Amino acid sequence: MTSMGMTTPLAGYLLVAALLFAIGLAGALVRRNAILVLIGIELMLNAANLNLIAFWRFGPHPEALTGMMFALFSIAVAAAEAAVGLGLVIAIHRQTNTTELDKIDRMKG
Amino acid sequence: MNVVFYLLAAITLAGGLAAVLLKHLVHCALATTVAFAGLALLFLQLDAQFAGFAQILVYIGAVAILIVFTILLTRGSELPKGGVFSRTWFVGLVIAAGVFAVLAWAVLESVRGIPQQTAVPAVTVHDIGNALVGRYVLPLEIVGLLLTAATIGAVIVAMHEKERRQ
Amino acid sequence: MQESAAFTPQLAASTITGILWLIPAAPMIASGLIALLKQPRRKLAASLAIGSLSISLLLSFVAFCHVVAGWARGSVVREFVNFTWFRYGSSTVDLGWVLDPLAAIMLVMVCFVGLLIFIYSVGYMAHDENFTRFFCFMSLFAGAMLGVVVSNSLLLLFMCWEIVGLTSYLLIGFWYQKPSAAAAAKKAFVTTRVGDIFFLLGIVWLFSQTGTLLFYNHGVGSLEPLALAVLLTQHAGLGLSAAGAIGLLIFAGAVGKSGQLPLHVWLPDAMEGPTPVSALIHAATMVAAGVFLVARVYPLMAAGVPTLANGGLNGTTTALTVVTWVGASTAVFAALIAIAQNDIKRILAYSTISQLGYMMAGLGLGGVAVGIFHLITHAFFKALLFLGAGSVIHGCHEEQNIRRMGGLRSDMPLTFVTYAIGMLALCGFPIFFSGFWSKDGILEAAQHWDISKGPFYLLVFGALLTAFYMTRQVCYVFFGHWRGHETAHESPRVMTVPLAILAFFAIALGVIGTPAWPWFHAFLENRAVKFDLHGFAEPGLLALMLTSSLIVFLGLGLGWWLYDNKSPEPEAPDALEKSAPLLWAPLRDRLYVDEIYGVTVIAFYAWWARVADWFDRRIWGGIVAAITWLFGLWAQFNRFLDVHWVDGGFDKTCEELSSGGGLLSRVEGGRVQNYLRILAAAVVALAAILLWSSRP
Amino acid sequence: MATSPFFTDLDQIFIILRDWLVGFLPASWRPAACVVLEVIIIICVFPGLFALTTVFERKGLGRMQNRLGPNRVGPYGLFQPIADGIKALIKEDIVPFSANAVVHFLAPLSLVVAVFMEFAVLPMGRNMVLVDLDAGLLFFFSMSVSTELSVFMAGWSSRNKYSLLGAMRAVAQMISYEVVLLLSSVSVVMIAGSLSLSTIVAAQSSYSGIFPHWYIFTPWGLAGFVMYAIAATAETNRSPFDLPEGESELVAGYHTEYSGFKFALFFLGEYLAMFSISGLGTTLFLGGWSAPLSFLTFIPSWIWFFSKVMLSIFVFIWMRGTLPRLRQDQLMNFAWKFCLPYTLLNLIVTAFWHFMGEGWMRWVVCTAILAAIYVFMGRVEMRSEHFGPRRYRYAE
Repeated sequence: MTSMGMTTPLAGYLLVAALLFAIGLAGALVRRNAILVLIGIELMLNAANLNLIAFWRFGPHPEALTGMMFALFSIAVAAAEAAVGLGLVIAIHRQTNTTELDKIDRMKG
Repeated sequence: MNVVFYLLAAITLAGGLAAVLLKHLVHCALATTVAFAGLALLFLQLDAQFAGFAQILVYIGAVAILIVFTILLTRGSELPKGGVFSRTWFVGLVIAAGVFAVLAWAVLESVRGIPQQTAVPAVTVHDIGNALVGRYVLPLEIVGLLLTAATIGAVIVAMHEKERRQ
Repeated sequence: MQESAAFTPQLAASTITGILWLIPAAPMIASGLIALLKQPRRKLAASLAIGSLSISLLLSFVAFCHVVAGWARGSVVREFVNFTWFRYGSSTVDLGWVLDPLAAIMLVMVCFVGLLIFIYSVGYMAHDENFTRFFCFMSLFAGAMLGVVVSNSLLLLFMCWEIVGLTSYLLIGFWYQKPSAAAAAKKAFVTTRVGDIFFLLGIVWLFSQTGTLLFYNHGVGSLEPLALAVLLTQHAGLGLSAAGAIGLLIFAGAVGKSGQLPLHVWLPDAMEGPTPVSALIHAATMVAAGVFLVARVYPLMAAGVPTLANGGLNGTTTALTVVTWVGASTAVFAALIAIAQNDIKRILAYSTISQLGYMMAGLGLGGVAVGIFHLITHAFFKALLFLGAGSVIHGCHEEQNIRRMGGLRSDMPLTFVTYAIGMLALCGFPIFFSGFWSKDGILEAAQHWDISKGPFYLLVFGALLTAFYMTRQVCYVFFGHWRGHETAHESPRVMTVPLAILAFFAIALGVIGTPAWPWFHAFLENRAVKFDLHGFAEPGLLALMLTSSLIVFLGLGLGWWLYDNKSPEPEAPDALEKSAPLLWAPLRDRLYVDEIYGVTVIAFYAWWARVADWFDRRIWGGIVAAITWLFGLWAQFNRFLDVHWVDGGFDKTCEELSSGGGLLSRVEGGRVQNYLRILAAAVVALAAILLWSSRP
Repeated sequence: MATSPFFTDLDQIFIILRDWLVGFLPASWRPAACVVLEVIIIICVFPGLFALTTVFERKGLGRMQNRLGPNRVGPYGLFQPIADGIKALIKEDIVPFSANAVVHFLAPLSLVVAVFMEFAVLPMGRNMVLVDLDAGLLFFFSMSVSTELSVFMAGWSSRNKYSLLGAMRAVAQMISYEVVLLLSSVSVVMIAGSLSLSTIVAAQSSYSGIFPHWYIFTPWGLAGFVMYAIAATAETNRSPFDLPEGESELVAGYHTEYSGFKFALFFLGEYLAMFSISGLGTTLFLGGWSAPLSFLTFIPSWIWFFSKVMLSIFVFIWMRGTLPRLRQDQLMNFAWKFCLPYTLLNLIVTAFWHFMGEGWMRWVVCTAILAAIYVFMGRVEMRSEHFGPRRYRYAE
């Protein structure tokens, strides 16, 4: 285990973030409900935030606050994304009476 | 690396997994909340107080509520008939696993260059405030604009169109 | 104080001069605001217009008092504010505004008369659906006119001048649904444009010679000695100096705007507009702009002749001689036509032309003060007459033909009294009316003119005619018995009150210009004034006054003798027609000026248009057709190539592409998650490649 | 200020007691023990206060409604809460058949936990704060928003339309007023320059003459406090904003299906939220633990803090006894169309205050602006008020 680099805390956080990202992606890719896809995307964004914070904490210049700021802005953007995304889901539900992505395939080539 | 970290990581990942796997949408949303809370605690563990509290405020206070509202407004709290996973779920799973594999590989490959444990950064909320309205003031303004636009956009998208009057 | 005391020009601009721009700006801003209003916001529109003009009037009064105070202290008030509009190369184009006696008097007159007419319009236009538009235009007009008055730059003056022209066009054609109004508007616009072209030429010439268009600018303005001296050294031929030639070009602009002889044709037609417009624009202010312009550039015209102590000139210039003759002949010409007209407003229009002729002649003969004094008095009594005419028309249910009126004396007593006052002022009824004094000033100047006695006789004859046609009109309208269809009624208070005020001024204004107390002349020419009955004792003056009074009485008597209470039926021939049919016909047909223009200028243009048309069709059209044919041939050839060569290959390619696209479109299944999967897989692949290749 | 050692000791009596108690333990355990002790104290004191308040409220309401209120258990009915508590504990715990048992169980628990967390950053007296966080205010708010989810969980898991409707109402209302609450607090943060609550109290604990420098005694502070008080009332679902549990429409809102101890937990959570939000308001605007007049500083700081909180609680009760309930659309309109713009403008006024410097000028300007905005907005709102049928555009 030590040879795998788990001695550095940063690697641990990065791996957790990677796993969370993969879980979020899996959610976005395998669930049928649009809301769940959005939840998956939120998880992915959060994983990215974890990365940013971890890099900030263990980076060479934490006092520059770059990673922290990135994470804060990312949180704000994620909030905006959630609002618009969920608004779209509601609008789509009103149009098609479903939130299942398999059934919403009117825009095809 | 200590017990607290493992515990928090486990909570977060369990929350995430539950969010993806549970059948009931509301349960998924609540599980997501658990993941969010776990992440916030991880942030605290990383000495990022401000980010951690902001995470709770925004994700648990706003995003989670938004999600459950949406679930209720789209009648998502009723169980779907044809299963919760899409027909080709296997493909998605493989791709997600691939993503994790690549990411983990990247992390483990570069593990030698990763910095070791460092001292706790002495960053106060005051510093963050100064940075926000100093060096990062432009992004801050842009995010403000973005949030305004997103709010208006979300309201307009979700709003009922008025009945056309003749 | 000595009359020849050296006046020190006061240069420092005072506060009122600093804000002088507000006077034209206020109505203009109001106009802009009114333009934004909806149609039903009548009250707001009217109050905006009237309020803004009241502000202007107030400021004008302050400016006037400032000038009078300065004059009383013995200094020439000529304050100006100049600024650079833009510069190109080393030249600058400056604009600015000026406050001097001329501008001050004009400001007060324009604002005052304008305000009364605005108030009157509220009543007159009450039933018009485009009430707000009307006030928008009127305000714009007032602002532009005030701009003309205050501007210290020929360029700024020209801009305002053109806005004035534009509003005149808009207001004449206000009832554009009437074809005659639309035609009159076009006619007015085109005719004045003829004069404006000369005006513009004059401006350009002046700029090229002096490098500035400012009137006054600390000694280097174009009307100041330095520039005049330069201009005098240039000779333009025909015995004219450059100053005189430029002055004449500018005068051509004034001819257009003031309806002087060759270009007068638009003014009678302009009576198609609403009556307040006729009163404001075509009697009191706009047409006076031409006279004002000549007065403003008077130094140009008079350049080279030494000024006498009393403000007159020692001798005259060619330019002023031209002005005099044009004015005098216009005065008689228009008065002749006015005799045989039947439209109440048309008579007044010709009368206006005639009086403008008097003003021009006054300027040419006796200088600024003589002409401008007549301008001011005329503005009041002509506005009064027009508004009275408007009241009559209003009361007679939009009837304009004087043959169909009659007996209104008892139906509209207030209108009658005020109208009679205006008429007497216009005729120059002795002693009590302002017209007498201002007209007498002109006649006196004509009598003393060295060059010729012709203008004097013309002007005296014109005075006779004036008295005659006004008597005819009043007899037809107010005496005799009613010949119209519906009974007339008196106009509302909002219309009659301005009439009364104007009537008061039509009488009272004479006081400031009598020979005994020539306040007005002294004010304009920066002399001291004192009350002195010896003013009447000047040689020949009393005789002249007597003569002109006799002339007036003769005209009045002649008119009364011919028309008095007879009130003939509308279709019956006129009294004068019966006695002198040969004289009547050409007068009725306005001395055929329009017809002459029709067979000369307009016919020429029509012919030229036909020639151009023929050229277009035959020559250019032929060339174009030939080119078209050539291209058509080339296109045929190309088409052949296209169809048989290019298309074949293209079709094949397209088929291949579309079948390939069909395959690819399966991927584009409309399922978001499929896209996401492809995206993620691609990212994974790319990241893997990147990592693999960057391995140490 | 020279006060006698007795009063100083009285002021710090809890600190001294804690240190004495912890002194029995080995040095390495002491910090952890301190925290545990303080947590225990908080967990004991506030429920005790809650018990006291319930009887206080019932008796107070009784007097306002011209009746006696509880007076059977113990002297003056003072033991009524004990009786209530025993009843709640021994009652059968009913879970509806179709309810979502886990969530149903977790809801009251998470609510109470989140509310208790809020007390961690409140300075209840000089040096009396559990954790003096640098971002204390942020922590407080992040905890208080977490309760919204608990409310939703309770309402949704009960499988009862009244519960669900009540929960949705509650969440919508809490989110709306949360914004106002936060923004009105931000003006204090702008002036104090810190998110740490003890710094904010310290900034208010000086005096000019005998008068304190509380933020409520400034134009923006008064406006902010009024907004804060309104938002706090709504945030705690108290009358006149108690629509989520409006018994005439929704039986009892989101805790309709709760009984026994779980219901007691909800009840507790609600009152604790009231305490905490009053405590925060006290800290932000009323000078926290500082004395209202300079010569009263000898009275221990914690007495001041708790008396201010209890005063706020009394005002809550008073309002409940006085004001009628609002309608849902009025409630939301009021939050978004009046409170939110007004607090936003208050922020600008606060900035004016900050940048205008000392002097009477800023008093005049800020007061004038705020009053003008208040009058103007009030008029505009009143004008556009149509008492027609309700319309729902966002949710059906």
